[in-house]
Amino acid sequence: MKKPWYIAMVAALAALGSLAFLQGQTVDEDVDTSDAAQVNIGPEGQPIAFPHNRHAGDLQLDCQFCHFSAERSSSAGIPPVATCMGCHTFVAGTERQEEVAKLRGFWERGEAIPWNRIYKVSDHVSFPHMRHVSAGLECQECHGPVEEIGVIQEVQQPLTMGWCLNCHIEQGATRDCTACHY
Amino acid sequence: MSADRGVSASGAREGVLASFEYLDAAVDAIKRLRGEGFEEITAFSGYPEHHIEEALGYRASPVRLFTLIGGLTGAATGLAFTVFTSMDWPLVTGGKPILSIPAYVIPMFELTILFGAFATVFGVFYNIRLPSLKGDVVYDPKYSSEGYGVYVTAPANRITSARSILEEHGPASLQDDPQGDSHG
Amino acid sequence: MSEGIKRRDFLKVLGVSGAGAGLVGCSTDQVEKLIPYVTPPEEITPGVATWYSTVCGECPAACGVWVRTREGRAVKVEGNPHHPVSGGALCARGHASLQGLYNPDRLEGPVRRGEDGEFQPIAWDEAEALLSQHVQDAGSDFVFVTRKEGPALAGLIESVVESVGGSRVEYEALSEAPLREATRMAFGQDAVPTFRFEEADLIFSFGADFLETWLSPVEHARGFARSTGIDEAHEKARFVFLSPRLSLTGQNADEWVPLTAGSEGVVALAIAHALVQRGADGGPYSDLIEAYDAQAAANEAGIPAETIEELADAFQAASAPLAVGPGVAGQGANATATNLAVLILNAVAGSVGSTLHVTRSDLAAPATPYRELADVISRMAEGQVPAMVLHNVNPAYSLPPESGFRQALGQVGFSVAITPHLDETAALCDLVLPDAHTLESWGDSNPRPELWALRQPVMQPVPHFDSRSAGDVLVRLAGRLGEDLGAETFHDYLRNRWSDLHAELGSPGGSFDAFWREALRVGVVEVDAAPAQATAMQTPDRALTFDAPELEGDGMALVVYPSSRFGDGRGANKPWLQELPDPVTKLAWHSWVEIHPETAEELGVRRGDMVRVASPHGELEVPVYTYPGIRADTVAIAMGEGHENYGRYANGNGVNPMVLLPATVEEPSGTLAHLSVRVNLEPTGRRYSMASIEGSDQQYDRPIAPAVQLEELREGNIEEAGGYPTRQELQAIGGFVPITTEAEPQDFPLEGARYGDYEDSGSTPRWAMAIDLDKCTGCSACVTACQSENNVAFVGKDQLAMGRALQWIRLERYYEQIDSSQPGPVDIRFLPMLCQHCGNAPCEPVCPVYAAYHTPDGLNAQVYNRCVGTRYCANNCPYKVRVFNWYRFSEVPEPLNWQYNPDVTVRTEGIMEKCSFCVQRIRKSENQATLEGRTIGSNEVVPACQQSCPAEAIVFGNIRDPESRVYQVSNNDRTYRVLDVLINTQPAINYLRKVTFHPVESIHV
Amino acid sequence: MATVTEKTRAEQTHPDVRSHGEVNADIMRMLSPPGTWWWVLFGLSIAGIGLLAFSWGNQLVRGIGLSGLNTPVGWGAYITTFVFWVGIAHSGTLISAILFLFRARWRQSIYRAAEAMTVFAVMTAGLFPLIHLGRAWHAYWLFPYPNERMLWPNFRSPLVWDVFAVTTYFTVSSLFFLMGLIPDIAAARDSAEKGTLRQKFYSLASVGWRGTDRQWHHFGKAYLYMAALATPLVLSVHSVVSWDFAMGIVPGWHATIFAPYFVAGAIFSGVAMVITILVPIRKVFGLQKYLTTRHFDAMAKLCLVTGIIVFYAYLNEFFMAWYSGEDPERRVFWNRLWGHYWWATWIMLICNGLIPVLLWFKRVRHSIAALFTISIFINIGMWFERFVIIVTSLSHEFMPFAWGVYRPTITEMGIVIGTFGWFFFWLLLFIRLLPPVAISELKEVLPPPMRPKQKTEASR
Repeated sequence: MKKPWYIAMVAALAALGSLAFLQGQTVDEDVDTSDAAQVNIGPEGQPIAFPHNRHAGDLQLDCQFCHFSAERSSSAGIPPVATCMGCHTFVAGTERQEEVAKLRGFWERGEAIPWNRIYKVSDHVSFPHMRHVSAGLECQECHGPVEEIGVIQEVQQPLTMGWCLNCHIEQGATRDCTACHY
Repeated sequence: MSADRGVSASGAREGVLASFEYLDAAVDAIKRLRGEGFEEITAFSGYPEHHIEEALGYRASPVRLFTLIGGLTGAATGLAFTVFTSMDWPLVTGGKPILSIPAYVIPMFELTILFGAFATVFGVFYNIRLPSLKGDVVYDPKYSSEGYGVYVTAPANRITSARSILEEHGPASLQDDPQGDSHG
Repeated sequence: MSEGIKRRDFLKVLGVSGAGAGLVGCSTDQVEKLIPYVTPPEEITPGVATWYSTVCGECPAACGVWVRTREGRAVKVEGNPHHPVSGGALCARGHASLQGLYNPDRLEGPVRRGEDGEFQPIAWDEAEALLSQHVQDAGSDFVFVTRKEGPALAGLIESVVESVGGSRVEYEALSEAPLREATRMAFGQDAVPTFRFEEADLIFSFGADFLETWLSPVEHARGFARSTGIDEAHEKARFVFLSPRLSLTGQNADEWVPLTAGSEGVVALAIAHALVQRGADGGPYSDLIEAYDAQAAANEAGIPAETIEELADAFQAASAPLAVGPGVAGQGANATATNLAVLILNAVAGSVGSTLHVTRSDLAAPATPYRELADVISRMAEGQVPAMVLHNVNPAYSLPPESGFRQALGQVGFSVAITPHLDETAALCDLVLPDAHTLESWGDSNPRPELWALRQPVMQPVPHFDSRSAGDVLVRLAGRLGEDLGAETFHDYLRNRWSDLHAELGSPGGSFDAFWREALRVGVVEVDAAPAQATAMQTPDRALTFDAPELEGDGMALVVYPSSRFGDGRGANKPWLQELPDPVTKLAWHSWVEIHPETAEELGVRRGDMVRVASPHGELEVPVYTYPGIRADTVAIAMGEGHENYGRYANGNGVNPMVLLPATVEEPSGTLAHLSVRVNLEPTGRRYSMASIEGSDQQYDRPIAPAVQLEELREGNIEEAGGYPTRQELQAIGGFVPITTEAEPQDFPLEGARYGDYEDSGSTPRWAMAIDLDKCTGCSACVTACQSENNVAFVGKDQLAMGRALQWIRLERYYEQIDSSQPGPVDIRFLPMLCQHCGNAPCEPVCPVYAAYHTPDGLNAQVYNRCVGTRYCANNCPYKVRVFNWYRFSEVPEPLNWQYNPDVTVRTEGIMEKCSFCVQRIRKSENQATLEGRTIGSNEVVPACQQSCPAEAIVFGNIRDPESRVYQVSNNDRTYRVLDVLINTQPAINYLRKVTFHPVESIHV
Repeated sequence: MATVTEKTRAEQTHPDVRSHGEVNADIMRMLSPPGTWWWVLFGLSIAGIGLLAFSWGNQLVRGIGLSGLNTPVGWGAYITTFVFWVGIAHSGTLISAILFLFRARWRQSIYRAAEAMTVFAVMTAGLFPLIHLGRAWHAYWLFPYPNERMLWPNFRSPLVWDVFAVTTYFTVSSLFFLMGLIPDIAAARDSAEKGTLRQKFYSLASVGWRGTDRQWHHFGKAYLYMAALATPLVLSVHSVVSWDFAMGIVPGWHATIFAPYFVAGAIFSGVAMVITILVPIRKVFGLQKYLTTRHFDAMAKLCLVTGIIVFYAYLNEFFMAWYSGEDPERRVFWNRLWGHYWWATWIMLICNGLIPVLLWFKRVRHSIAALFTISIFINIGMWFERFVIIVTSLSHEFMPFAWGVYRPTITEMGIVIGTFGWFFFWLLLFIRLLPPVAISELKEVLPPPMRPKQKTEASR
């Protein structure tokens, strides 16, 4: 007789279920993504258009040459202006020399460079860089192919808990909550 | 009862709807009709009248199967779910085992009831073919307040005898239905 | 998680020198700034703490401390283990110095009183010019009032003052002058003796609060705990407290002799007399002693004469007795005499040279007592003081109004205050120069002849405040006055002085630069201790009256005692100290008057009733705290509260008892007599909602804080003596059988739970703690240490009164025996109650979202960001150690938030929190261990409470390791676990019973 | 078939109801446009909802600290009222399901209202777990849904049991309620005049019900199975709620008696609330024919029985506390009687223990006014029972030093009172839009119309 209505009923239930699941797959709002994936500053966002691809890519500079504390501290470290000047006192840069000029300006004014922070996990998460570096993890695993990107303006990875967990499970690292949350 | 039950004769079908004021009249009429071999009968009443059900000779309703299966599904789901989530990310609380089965009995129980109830509702609607807003069913609004209706369909050649049987029991009113396929 | 202060805000301030400072606390929706250094300070690694050694400036004891800084900000103060005074520990006030550094009420720049009488901002140079001008003009009439400072700064002040021929007054509200004077009279040494509590086996304190405020509390607490704490040989020193009121120190006594206020001297002499009768040598004081027989003294003190005889017997029997006191609270009109009497008692008992040492003192000139300030005040009042500087002193608050200081200050031509923040005195001055905080400035200290320490800035000055250290100001002032100090800055001046010292000491450690660097690194320089001298007594050079002073007025004797939290009141604007429940009364954020319950009954008042306290000199209204630890004829009020103009956290809290006191000068020491009036109490009929954390002071025979008598302990039958029989339950078959529990704290988790991450948890550490209640003095330093380490917010008076205190440690205090009517044993049990990290934690299974669970290494974890705030865990916690963020308490005014520990999440509203066993320190050590390719050591992690405990009562470590200290300490007859026998929670904290000398009535649960 | 014999009026539950048609007429009259009193009550309940919205909104913005809760007492007025409403919710399903299984003839005319009350009471109770949360916006974390963080709720926690029990209870009792409504909605549809909005609404809601034999047959069976499912459910729900407390180790909570004790209490308060609500309805709509004294008599007896069980449980608790010999346990109960909250305890004992004793007397049971008054006392008493259990126990736990006192605040009172507005809002809508008395089931207990005697020989 009139079957369609309850077929529709079952279909609706199925739809609801899958909806719930899909919702689950997406990032929850309580994961503080305002600090993570969402950060996207404009093209002129960084005070100096620092080309990672030039330094890390072409020049093959080691990441930790500038991010000096990654292997011994929970924070990777932002290079002091002095580090930049180490080279740029002599190197005026090939193209876009005006950016190097900016750098020197900061140096002469004795001013710190107000970089915009791109990579950041929520405040209730503590991420020890050194543990991951010493575990032999490549920087690119989390930071993406930095050596190919010019001015870093948005994160390459979700930086969400599930994303961290997947790696921890694959690597057999701890799943204990207080490894990151305390 | 429903048209798909009993032997349905070939040819055009007609129907008769009789309204009775009194319960026993309606019941007797139904018995007579069935005695005469009229199987396609629909009775209307404003409340569940077991005399009519007896007269129509109902047997157990299949709804109970829906309930049973629903309940069992619920219990299984409850157990599987609680166990799976506990193993998925094992965390010790209060020095208790990862699998604290006694605690899981409660979600199991609640899901049993929940699924059982849903299945029952689904079952009843399925069995009575509702919801249906089909307007062409022979029906008289007054049945929901008082009186009883007996609607019988038969091949054109036998419909007159059905009408006479109904008349014998003194219906309050009698009306013909040329379609004869209007069983609810 | 926290909308307020985000941990990573600290990164933003990396280059405080640069633009970073302004960016702290910018909300999250903005793109966050990363501010690198322009040139990197070599010792700083972002994310890694840097430690600086310096000297605590919160009280004259001058403890050596280490300050932990992160990205250039001081976040934690800890005792410097190399420093003999602090010995690695620190008191609550020391911890709270950070809130002085980051206090939002600090002056933002120099201000001058304008025509309209309001303060107007003024440029530094202008201000300094103004200062030097007036000093110049004032010439010999110039007065410089300062508190007790380190040698260098004191010397600098001296030379500045001398350069114009002015006079310098050093004023400390809490003065040890009487002790000093008595020592001079008795031993001919202008010195403060050192007391070796550690070596004593019998301690008499005549009201000296040596665990709270008296001289050097942290040092004393350590020595006291070491001697009175039971040792392996089951030996422990005995402590008798003779005073009308039980202070926190008194609450730690084994016996209490509640004598009348002021009669300490005669009792001390009577005991000495009894000793002489027993054959001791009275020395030059024999005749004096003769005059004081037990009966007379007993009558005066209101105690039985036998008591004095018994005390004398005990003192004689003791191998290393020690008598100390009186404290500031006991400083009456006979303060010097009383001190002298106690010194005589020590001398007669032969303690001098063993437990009490009188050594040549190289201390900077002694704090001149009130007498000289009084002279200055009279000169001020007569308008003979054209210019004066008040440096970090607050006489307008800490002197009785009768001293007339406020009015006199008005008569001063030009008054200058050098202070970090406005206070009652500065508010009356014409010019206020914001001094740098002690953690921002250079200096030195010489607490003992053989001990030198350097004070160095631990961070750039807090950028919110345009302050200059008094030293720098004075160096420049000297320059303007034409004085050549051979130094541009105080730092240079200090170096010069120290190079002289270095030469004087015979150039230890080679070059001066090396010596200097080493001094900065270690934080202390110890030179060969001068030999203890002059243990022989001299005849007194003047007659003294030892009898109890006649107290002015009628009614009950008023004891005004220094607060263990605020000292003389300088700590009052620090929320941590306001929030810290007073160790004795467990009240916070306000004042109270302590009266005996019987007295209260006579007056018809209950705890919390407002009463009017009236003395011949003034009156005030204050709520009643009924306290069994005070004589019925005595009432007591603490100093420190009742500020009018000291900042948002101090103003309007409580009362200042000084208004009740006359400005009496005690002779011969010339200090201010605190014990001098009687007061009348009169109910006002009003109630006051007291901010107390105390629910009940009784244990109701529950297995909470048991004790054992020494004899019983020695005989090994601990169960009978206040122990608990093993629990039994009635079973269908077999009748009563013992309840089976896993006995050992290392048994975690249960077999059934060994799955997943817990599979190998038999081998991982189980972090556990041991707390020796026989050592704990209840000083509450751990509470503030924890608050500072773990970003525990403060909630304020109203919230605390509602029962919403957030501290992770609650120092419970239970009365077992306490009787003020006659001398006898006193038994008060202290119990630091923090999360017990139970193996069978009741809080964990009830959490619907796994926010509370057990980690494989045995921690009871609380995942803040998962918590939804059902509060079920707190309800189900039998120890009631879980606290809840009812509001966004963590949002504090700038720059208080600079103190937040970057390693710990700042909690926002609606979240449960509790002691985490300093998990951040555990993880840090694990990370370090992993980098070094080793496993974490069993004693490697030191939580904030253990680190801070002056009594060394707390031990933390991995209890699965039999080599660990926590295992060895816990492996003791006295070990028990709170409530465990009742509810089988299997806590990870093992307490060690208190040991008493008197019988403990058995507790059956 | 054997002729249906006439009954004497005395034996009938509804002696004054003459014919089936009369029933429809009377009940449909209730659905006619409301009078002023209804608008007054409706306005009041709207105001209540406003109060609720304001207080709760304020609390959401400023923080849960607006409540009077503190460290020893983490649960207070909110959880008290939660348990109160869940308890109220129990009589409905009890009357509709359990009495249905017991074939109690007096349930027919009251069960519809009771069931509606159940649904609305659960809707009200369901608010409180949200209200009392520190971070209400994260409440959905208690539900097991697959999420990016791979986290699941803790099924060992009684609160998760609660989530399951209460949501299940709400769903099932709503289904039960709506299912039972279908034939009556059909009746309403048939009586409403064509083309009106009401008629459209009813014909939609009646999903095409015709009252055919087949429909009645399956419907009756399904109804039976639903009742069979709902019966253990109703007993389980309040047991689970009681385990929120009994699973805790708090002295005064940790008792094996709690489940039956709470279930009895729930039915006790629920029936009382049914009386409280039915008395005015009966008066206003003149339903004396359908709600006879024998109905109220039966409900009063139910109250009496459950009341006795509850009072026994009180005494039993005190005895066990003494018998346990545990000081914490003993002191909690001593404190209940003589401590800071003595007044609450005595209100509870008097309202729930003493006053119901009057129900022993037939004269009281047959006096509607007396029943109404008593039922209100019982409602008050039962609220205080939960208050006493929760607050006095928490305020006097194991650590004497941590004992504390809790005082409800304006915000809490506002929310508690506001939820009554919320509850009556739905109830008032219900009695205006849907048949508040079960027409079809009522007819089951009426004598069916039979042919006058002389015609009966037709059936041989």
